[in-house]
Amino acid sequence: MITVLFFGPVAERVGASRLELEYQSGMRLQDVQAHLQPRYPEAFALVTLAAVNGEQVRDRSLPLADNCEVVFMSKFSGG
Amino acid sequence: MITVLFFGPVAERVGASRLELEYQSGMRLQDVQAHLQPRYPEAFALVTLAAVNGEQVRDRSLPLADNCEVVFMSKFSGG
Amino acid sequence: MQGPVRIQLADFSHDEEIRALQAGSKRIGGIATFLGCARDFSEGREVSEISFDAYEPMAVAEMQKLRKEAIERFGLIDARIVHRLGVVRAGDSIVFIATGAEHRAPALLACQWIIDQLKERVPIWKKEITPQGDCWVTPHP
Amino acid sequence: MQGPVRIQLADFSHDEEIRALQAGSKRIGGIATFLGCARDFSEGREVSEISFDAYEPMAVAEMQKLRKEAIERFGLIDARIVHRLGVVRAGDSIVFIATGAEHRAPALLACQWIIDQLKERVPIWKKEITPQGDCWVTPHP
Repeated sequence: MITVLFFGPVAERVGASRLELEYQSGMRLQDVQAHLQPRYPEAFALVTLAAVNGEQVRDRSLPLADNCEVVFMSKFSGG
Repeated sequence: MITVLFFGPVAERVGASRLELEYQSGMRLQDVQAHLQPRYPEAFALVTLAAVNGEQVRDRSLPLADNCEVVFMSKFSGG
Repeated sequence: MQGPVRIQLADFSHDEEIRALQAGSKRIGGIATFLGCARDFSEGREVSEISFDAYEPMAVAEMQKLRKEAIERFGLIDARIVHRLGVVRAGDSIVFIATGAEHRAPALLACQWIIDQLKERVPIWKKEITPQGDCWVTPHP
Repeated sequence: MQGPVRIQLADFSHDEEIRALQAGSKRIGGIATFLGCARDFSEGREVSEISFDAYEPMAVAEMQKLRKEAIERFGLIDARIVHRLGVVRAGDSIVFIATGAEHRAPALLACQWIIDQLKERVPIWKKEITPQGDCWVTPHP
Protein backbone atom coordinates (compact mmCIF):
# COMPACT_ATOMS: atom_id res chain seq x y z
CA MET A 1 0.00 0.00 0.00
CA ILE A 2 1.21 3.53 -0.81
CA THR A 3 -0.12 6.44 1.24
CA VAL A 4 -0.52 9.68 -0.69
CA LEU A 5 -0.94 12.88 1.35
CA PHE A 6 -2.18 16.31 0.27
CA PHE A 7 -2.05 19.61 2.16
CA GLY A 8 -3.45 23.10 1.87
CA PRO A 9 -4.72 24.16 -1.56
CA VAL A 10 -3.88 20.77 -3.12
CA ALA A 11 -5.90 18.91 -0.49
CA GLU A 12 -8.78 21.31 -1.03
CA ARG A 13 -8.84 20.62 -4.78
CA VAL A 14 -8.44 16.86 -4.36
CA GLY A 15 -11.20 16.93 -1.76
CA ALA A 16 -9.12 14.70 0.53
CA SER A 17 -5.92 14.91 2.54
CA ARG A 18 -5.09 11.21 2.20
CA LEU A 19 -5.48 8.48 -0.45
CA GLU A 20 -4.19 4.93 -0.51
CA LEU A 21 -2.96 3.16 -3.63
CA GLU A 22 -2.16 -0.51 -4.13
CA TYR A 23 1.59 -1.04 -4.26
CA GLN A 24 2.87 -2.71 -7.41
CA SER A 25 6.34 -4.12 -7.82
CA GLY A 26 8.66 -1.74 -9.70
CA MET A 27 6.44 1.25 -9.05
CA ARG A 28 8.05 4.67 -9.44
CA LEU A 29 7.02 8.11 -8.22
CA GLN A 30 6.05 9.09 -11.77
CA ASP A 31 3.61 6.13 -11.90
CA VAL A 32 1.75 7.42 -8.85
CA GLN A 33 1.60 10.87 -10.40
CA ALA A 34 0.46 9.47 -13.76
CA HIS A 35 -2.33 7.61 -11.97
CA LEU A 36 -3.59 10.60 -9.97
CA GLN A 37 -2.98 13.59 -12.24
CA PRO A 38 -5.79 12.81 -14.78
CA ARG A 39 -8.23 12.29 -11.90
CA TYR A 40 -7.34 15.55 -10.13
CA PRO A 41 -6.06 17.87 -12.87
CA GLU A 42 -6.93 21.07 -10.98
CA ALA A 43 -5.06 19.92 -7.89
CA PHE A 44 -2.00 18.84 -9.87
CA ALA A 45 -1.95 22.18 -11.70
CA LEU A 46 -0.70 23.55 -8.35
CA VAL A 47 1.85 20.81 -7.65
CA THR A 48 5.47 21.97 -7.82
CA LEU A 49 7.14 19.58 -5.38
CA ALA A 50 6.97 15.95 -4.33
CA ALA A 51 8.30 14.20 -1.24
CA VAL A 52 8.76 10.53 -0.41
CA ASN A 53 8.96 9.55 3.27
CA GLY A 54 9.43 13.18 4.25
CA GLU A 55 12.32 13.89 1.88
CA GLN A 56 11.92 16.18 -1.11
CA VAL A 57 12.36 14.27 -4.38
CA ARG A 58 13.29 15.95 -7.65
CA ASP A 59 13.70 12.82 -9.77
CA ARG A 60 10.22 11.52 -10.55
CA SER A 61 11.71 8.19 -11.70
CA LEU A 62 12.57 7.29 -8.07
CA PRO A 63 11.53 3.70 -7.34
CA LEU A 64 9.07 3.38 -4.48
CA ALA A 65 9.02 0.80 -1.71
CA ASP A 66 5.85 -0.76 -0.33
CA ASN A 67 4.30 1.23 2.56
CA CYS A 68 6.00 4.46 1.60
CA GLU A 69 4.44 7.92 2.05
CA VAL A 70 4.17 10.15 -1.02
CA VAL A 71 3.23 13.84 -0.88
CA PHE A 72 2.43 16.15 -3.80
CA MET A 73 2.79 19.76 -2.70
CA SER A 74 2.15 23.26 -3.98
CA LYS A 75 4.55 26.14 -3.28
CA PHE A 76 4.88 26.77 0.45
CA SER A 77 3.33 29.88 1.98
CA GLY A 78 4.17 29.60 5.66
CA GLY A 79 5.88 32.20 7.80
CA MET B 1 27.93 81.12 34.77
CA ILE B 2 28.76 78.32 32.36
CA THR B 3 28.12 74.73 33.45
CA VAL B 4 30.57 72.17 32.10
CA LEU B 5 29.58 68.49 32.32
CA PHE B 6 31.70 65.37 31.97
CA PHE B 7 30.61 61.75 31.62
CA GLY B 8 32.12 58.28 31.70
CA PRO B 9 35.89 58.07 31.19
CA VAL B 10 36.27 61.86 30.85
CA ALA B 11 34.51 62.46 34.18
CA GLU B 12 36.72 59.82 35.78
CA ARG B 13 39.91 61.55 34.59
CA VAL B 14 38.67 65.04 35.51
CA GLY B 15 37.62 63.70 38.88
CA ALA B 16 34.29 65.50 38.61
CA SER B 17 31.16 65.33 36.54
CA ARG B 18 30.40 69.05 36.76
CA LEU B 19 32.36 72.30 36.88
CA GLU B 20 31.19 75.91 36.79
CA LEU B 21 33.06 78.72 35.04
CA GLU B 22 32.47 82.44 35.25
CA TYR B 23 30.80 83.69 32.06
CA GLN B 24 32.68 86.41 30.21
CA SER B 25 31.23 88.49 27.44
CA GLY B 26 32.27 87.25 23.98
CA MET B 27 33.23 83.82 25.30
CA ARG B 28 33.50 81.04 22.72
CA LEU B 29 33.52 77.26 23.09
CA GLN B 30 37.26 77.21 22.28
CA ASP B 31 37.90 79.56 25.23
CA VAL B 32 36.29 77.11 27.64
CA GLN B 33 38.34 74.28 26.16
CA ALA B 34 41.54 76.37 26.29
CA HIS B 35 40.88 77.07 29.95
CA LEU B 36 40.24 73.45 30.94
CA GLN B 37 42.51 71.42 28.65
CA PRO B 38 45.84 72.38 30.36
CA ARG B 39 44.31 71.59 33.77
CA TYR B 40 42.99 68.16 32.71
CA PRO B 41 45.23 67.03 29.86
CA GLU B 42 44.56 63.30 30.41
CA ALA B 43 40.80 63.83 30.29
CA PHE B 44 40.98 66.00 27.18
CA ALA B 45 43.15 63.42 25.44
CA LEU B 46 39.92 61.37 25.24
CA VAL B 47 37.65 64.22 24.08
CA THR B 48 36.41 63.86 20.50
CA LEU B 49 33.08 65.70 20.69
CA ALA B 50 31.56 68.74 22.32
CA ALA B 51 27.95 69.73 22.85
CA VAL B 52 26.34 73.01 23.85
CA ASN B 53 22.87 72.89 25.38
CA GLY B 54 22.46 69.28 24.27
CA GLU B 55 23.37 69.86 20.62
CA GLN B 56 26.59 68.50 19.16
CA VAL B 57 28.89 71.35 18.07
CA ARG B 58 31.65 70.90 15.51
CA ASP B 59 32.74 74.53 15.25
CA ARG B 60 34.75 75.34 18.39
CA SER B 61 34.47 79.08 17.62
CA LEU B 62 30.76 79.02 18.53
CA PRO B 63 29.92 82.01 20.78
CA LEU B 64 28.43 80.99 24.12
CA ALA B 65 25.55 82.58 25.98
CA ASP B 66 25.49 83.05 29.74
CA ASN B 67 24.04 80.03 31.61
CA CYS B 68 24.71 77.59 28.81
CA GLU B 69 25.65 73.95 29.35
CA VAL B 70 28.86 72.71 27.74
CA VAL B 71 29.83 69.03 27.54
CA PHE B 72 33.17 67.58 26.43
CA MET B 73 32.71 63.93 25.48
CA SER B 74 34.77 60.89 24.52
CA LYS B 75 33.61 58.44 21.85
CA PHE B 76 30.30 56.83 22.81
CA SER B 77 30.23 53.17 23.84
CA GLY B 78 26.57 52.50 24.61
CA GLY B 79 24.43 49.74 23.17
CA MET C 1 11.71 24.44 29.03
CA GLN C 2 10.39 23.74 25.55
CA GLY C 3 12.59 22.70 22.60
CA PRO C 4 14.26 25.21 20.29
CA VAL C 5 12.26 24.15 17.19
CA ARG C 6 8.48 23.76 17.43
CA ILE C 7 5.24 23.79 15.48
CA GLN C 8 2.35 24.45 17.84
CA LEU C 9 -1.24 25.61 18.15
CA ALA C 10 -0.60 27.71 21.24
CA ASP C 11 0.81 31.21 21.35
CA PHE C 12 4.21 31.68 22.99
CA SER C 13 6.01 34.23 25.14
CA HIS C 14 8.90 36.29 23.78
CA ASP C 15 10.33 36.64 27.27
CA GLU C 16 10.37 32.86 27.74
CA GLU C 17 11.95 32.23 24.34
CA ILE C 18 14.68 34.83 25.01
CA ARG C 19 15.32 33.37 28.46
CA ALA C 20 15.59 29.88 26.96
CA LEU C 21 18.03 31.17 24.33
CA GLN C 22 20.17 32.84 26.99
CA ALA C 23 20.04 29.87 29.37
CA GLY C 24 22.73 27.97 27.48
CA SER C 25 25.47 30.60 27.50
CA LYS C 26 26.55 33.85 29.10
CA ARG C 27 28.65 34.68 26.05
CA ILE C 28 25.69 35.94 24.02
CA GLY C 29 26.11 39.68 23.34
CA GLY C 30 23.40 40.14 20.71
CA ILE C 31 20.00 38.55 20.15
CA ALA C 32 17.96 39.28 17.04
CA THR C 33 14.37 38.17 16.67
CA PHE C 34 11.82 38.20 13.89
CA LEU C 35 8.11 37.91 14.56
CA GLY C 36 5.73 37.39 11.66
CA CYS C 37 2.21 38.39 12.60
CA ALA C 38 -1.23 38.34 10.98
CA ARG C 39 -2.30 41.61 9.35
CA ASP C 40 -5.89 42.68 8.87
CA PHE C 41 -5.22 43.56 5.23
CA SER C 42 -3.41 41.63 2.50
CA GLU C 43 -3.20 42.92 -1.05
CA GLY C 44 -6.28 45.07 -0.60
CA ARG C 45 -8.46 42.37 0.97
CA GLU C 46 -9.70 42.56 4.53
CA VAL C 47 -8.48 39.45 6.37
CA SER C 48 -10.30 38.34 9.50
CA GLU C 49 -8.41 35.09 10.17
CA ILE C 50 -5.54 33.04 8.80
CA SER C 51 -5.50 29.27 9.00
CA PHE C 52 -2.46 27.04 8.51
CA ASP C 53 -1.89 23.55 7.20
CA ALA C 54 1.47 21.79 7.50
CA TYR C 55 3.17 18.56 6.56
CA GLU C 56 4.29 18.40 10.15
CA PRO C 57 7.07 15.79 10.30
CA MET C 58 8.80 17.26 7.25
CA ALA C 59 8.22 20.84 8.44
CA VAL C 60 9.77 20.17 11.84
CA ALA C 61 12.70 18.27 10.28
CA GLU C 62 13.33 21.13 7.84
CA MET C 63 13.16 23.74 10.64
CA GLN C 64 15.67 21.69 12.64
CA LYS C 65 17.98 21.55 9.60
CA LEU C 66 17.56 25.32 9.13
CA ARG C 67 18.50 25.99 12.76
CA LYS C 68 21.60 23.82 12.49
CA GLU C 69 22.67 25.37 9.18
CA ALA C 70 22.20 28.90 10.55
CA ILE C 71 24.26 28.13 13.68
CA GLU C 72 27.11 26.83 11.51
CA ARG C 73 26.88 29.42 8.73
CA PHE C 74 26.77 32.49 11.03
CA GLY C 75 28.67 31.12 14.03
CA LEU C 76 25.65 31.53 16.29
CA ILE C 77 25.65 30.41 19.91
CA ASP C 78 22.01 29.31 19.64
CA ALA C 79 18.79 29.80 17.66
CA ARG C 80 15.08 29.07 18.10
CA ILE C 81 12.27 28.74 15.55
CA VAL C 82 8.57 28.50 16.43
CA HIS C 83 5.69 28.34 13.91
CA ARG C 84 2.02 28.28 14.83
CA LEU C 85 -0.68 26.13 13.29
CA GLY C 86 -4.46 26.31 13.47
CA VAL C 87 -6.29 29.61 13.16
CA VAL C 88 -4.91 33.03 14.08
CA ARG C 89 -6.50 36.50 14.01
CA ALA C 90 -5.18 39.94 13.04
CA GLY C 91 -2.35 40.90 15.37
CA ASP C 92 -1.64 37.29 16.41
CA SER C 93 1.81 35.78 16.14
CA ILE C 94 2.56 33.35 13.29
CA VAL C 95 6.26 32.66 13.29
CA PHE C 96 9.08 33.53 15.67
CA ILE C 97 12.82 33.32 15.13
CA ALA C 98 15.50 34.19 17.68
CA THR C 99 19.24 34.10 17.06
CA GLY C 100 21.99 34.65 19.63
CA ALA C 101 25.63 35.41 18.87
CA GLU C 102 28.62 37.01 20.57
CA HIS C 103 28.15 40.13 18.44
CA ARG C 104 25.19 41.80 16.77
CA ALA C 105 25.99 41.47 13.06
CA PRO C 106 25.79 37.65 12.76
CA ALA C 107 22.66 37.54 14.94
CA LEU C 108 20.84 40.04 12.69
CA LEU C 109 22.03 38.45 9.43
CA ALA C 110 21.11 34.95 10.60
CA CYS C 111 17.62 36.04 11.63
CA GLN C 112 16.95 37.42 8.15
CA TRP C 113 18.46 34.33 6.50
CA ILE C 114 16.31 31.94 8.56
CA ILE C 115 13.00 33.67 7.80
CA ASP C 116 13.84 33.87 4.08
CA GLN C 117 14.80 30.18 4.00
CA LEU C 118 11.82 29.12 6.10
CA LYS C 119 9.42 30.61 3.59
CA GLU C 120 11.14 28.71 0.77
CA ARG C 121 11.79 25.40 2.44
CA VAL C 122 9.24 24.58 5.16
CA PRO C 123 6.04 22.80 4.02
CA ILE C 124 3.39 25.04 5.57
CA TRP C 125 0.49 26.66 3.73
CA LYS C 126 -1.67 29.61 4.78
CA LYS C 127 -5.29 30.36 3.94
CA GLU C 128 -6.69 33.86 4.37
CA ILE C 129 -10.25 33.95 5.62
CA THR C 130 -12.01 37.13 4.48
CA PRO C 131 -15.64 38.34 4.54
CA GLN C 132 -15.66 37.58 0.78
CA GLY C 133 -14.49 33.97 1.24
CA ASP C 134 -11.39 31.88 1.85
CA CYS C 135 -8.25 31.99 -0.24
CA TRP C 136 -5.08 29.90 -0.09
CA VAL C 137 -2.10 32.22 -0.40
CA THR C 138 0.03 31.79 -3.50
CA PRO C 139 3.58 32.96 -2.87
CA HIS C 140 5.10 35.40 -5.31
CA PRO C 141 7.65 33.73 -7.56
CA MET D 1 1.84 51.90 28.59
CA GLN D 2 5.34 53.35 28.60
CA GLY D 3 6.71 55.59 25.84
CA PRO D 4 8.47 54.23 22.75
CA VAL D 5 11.88 55.76 23.61
CA ARG D 6 13.30 55.36 27.10
CA ILE D 7 16.46 55.32 29.20
CA GLN D 8 15.81 53.48 32.43
CA LEU D 9 17.38 51.64 35.36
CA ALA D 10 14.78 48.87 35.39
CA ASP D 11 14.69 45.81 33.17
CA PHE D 12 11.81 45.53 30.69
CA SER D 13 9.59 42.84 29.21
CA HIS D 14 9.86 41.82 25.55
CA ASP D 15 6.24 40.75 25.54
CA GLU D 16 5.10 44.17 26.81
CA GLU D 17 7.25 46.03 24.29
CA ILE D 18 5.93 43.90 21.41
CA ARG D 19 2.34 44.40 22.61
CA ALA D 20 2.90 48.16 22.81
CA LEU D 21 4.34 48.16 19.28
CA GLN D 22 1.36 46.22 17.95
CA ALA D 23 -1.22 48.27 19.85
CA GLY D 24 -1.13 51.10 17.32
CA SER D 25 -1.89 49.14 14.16
CA LYS D 26 -3.18 45.81 12.90
CA ARG D 27 -1.29 46.32 9.63
CA ILE D 28 2.04 45.18 11.06
CA GLY D 29 3.13 41.96 9.35
CA GLY D 30 6.74 41.79 10.56
CA ILE D 31 8.46 42.82 13.77
CA ALA D 32 12.23 42.66 14.15
CA THR D 33 13.96 43.15 17.46
CA PHE D 34 17.53 43.46 18.61
CA LEU D 35 18.58 42.87 22.19
CA GLY D 36 22.09 43.76 23.29
CA CYS D 37 23.03 41.90 26.45
CA ALA D 38 25.96 41.77 28.83
CA ARG D 39 28.47 38.99 28.19
CA ASP D 40 30.71 37.45 30.83
CA PHE D 41 33.74 37.80 28.57
CA SER D 42 34.96 40.72 26.48
CA GLU D 43 38.23 40.61 24.53
CA GLY D 44 39.61 37.91 26.79
CA ARG D 45 38.70 39.58 30.09
CA GLU D 46 36.18 38.13 32.50
CA VAL D 47 33.45 40.72 33.06
CA SER D 48 31.31 40.52 36.19
CA GLU D 49 29.28 43.72 35.74
CA ILE D 50 28.84 46.58 33.31
CA SER D 51 27.93 50.07 34.46
CA PHE D 52 26.60 52.87 32.27
CA ASP D 53 26.86 56.62 32.29
CA ALA D 54 24.75 58.81 29.97
CA TYR D 55 24.22 62.44 29.09
CA GLU D 56 20.55 61.74 29.53
CA PRO D 57 18.70 64.66 27.91
CA MET D 58 20.86 64.49 24.78
CA ALA D 59 20.73 60.67 24.72
CA VAL D 60 16.94 60.61 24.87
CA ALA D 61 16.65 63.37 22.26
CA GLU D 62 19.02 61.52 19.94
CA MET D 63 17.13 58.22 20.40
CA GLN D 64 13.89 60.03 19.58
CA LYS D 65 15.47 61.46 16.42
CA LEU D 66 16.77 58.00 15.51
CA ARG D 67 13.30 56.49 15.89
CA LYS D 68 11.74 59.17 13.72
CA GLU D 69 14.43 58.89 11.05
CA ALA D 70 14.10 55.08 10.96
CA ILE D 71 10.31 55.29 10.60
CA GLU D 72 10.68 57.65 7.64
CA ARG D 73 13.68 55.98 6.00
CA PHE D 74 12.29 52.43 6.10
CA GLY D 75 8.54 53.17 6.00
CA LEU D 76 8.01 51.58 9.41
CA ILE D 77 4.65 51.58 11.13
CA ASP D 78 6.30 52.02 14.52
CA ALA D 79 9.57 51.53 16.43
CA ARG D 80 10.72 51.41 20.06
CA ILE D 81 14.16 51.95 21.62
CA VAL D 82 15.01 51.24 25.27
CA HIS D 83 18.46 51.59 26.86
CA ARG D 84 19.30 50.68 30.44
CA LEU D 85 21.46 52.65 32.83
CA GLY D 86 23.02 51.72 36.15
CA VAL D 87 24.73 48.39 36.66
CA VAL D 88 23.92 45.16 34.80
CA ARG D 89 25.34 41.65 35.15
CA ALA D 90 26.25 38.93 32.62
CA GLY D 91 23.11 37.88 30.77
CA ASP D 92 21.22 41.08 31.61
CA SER D 93 19.63 43.24 28.93
CA ILE D 94 21.35 46.48 27.89
CA VAL D 95 19.55 47.82 24.84
CA PHE D 96 16.35 46.81 23.06
CA ILE D 97 15.12 47.87 19.64
CA ALA D 98 11.85 46.80 18.03
CA THR D 99 10.69 47.76 14.54
CA GLY D 100 7.30 47.00 12.98
CA ALA D 101 6.47 47.18 9.27
CA GLU D 102 3.95 45.72 6.86
CA HIS D 103 6.60 43.34 5.53
CA ARG D 104 9.69 41.72 6.99
CA ALA D 105 12.52 43.25 4.94
CA PRO D 106 12.16 46.89 6.12
CA ALA D 107 11.64 45.78 9.74
CA LEU D 108 14.88 43.75 9.71
CA LEU D 109 16.91 46.41 7.88
CA ALA D 110 15.66 49.19 10.16
CA CYS D 111 16.52 47.22 13.29
CA GLN D 112 20.11 46.82 12.11
CA TRP D 113 20.31 50.48 11.07
CA ILE D 114 19.04 51.73 14.44
CA ILE D 115 21.50 49.72 16.55
CA ASP D 116 24.42 50.76 14.30
CA GLN D 117 23.38 54.44 14.51
CA LEU D 118 22.68 54.26 18.25
CA LYS D 119 26.24 53.13 18.94
CA GLU D 120 27.56 56.08 16.88
CA ARG D 121 25.20 58.81 17.95
CA VAL D 122 23.82 58.30 21.46
CA PRO D 123 25.94 59.71 24.33
CA ILE D 124 26.17 56.68 26.59
CA TRP D 125 29.40 55.14 27.95
CA LYS D 126 29.98 51.69 29.38
CA LYS D 127 32.47 50.55 31.99
CA GLU D 128 33.36 46.88 32.36
CA ILE D 129 33.88 45.77 35.94
CA THR D 130 36.26 42.80 36.11
CA PRO D 131 38.04 40.98 38.93
CA GLN D 132 41.21 42.78 37.72
CA GLY D 133 39.61 46.24 37.93
CA ASP D 134 37.30 48.60 36.08
CA CYS D 135 37.75 49.70 32.50
CA TRP D 136 35.82 52.20 30.39
CA VAL D 137 35.18 50.66 26.99
CA THR D 138 36.86 52.36 24.05
CA PRO D 139 34.93 51.73 20.84
CA HIS D 140 36.87 50.46 17.86
CA PRO D 141 37.44 53.18 15.28
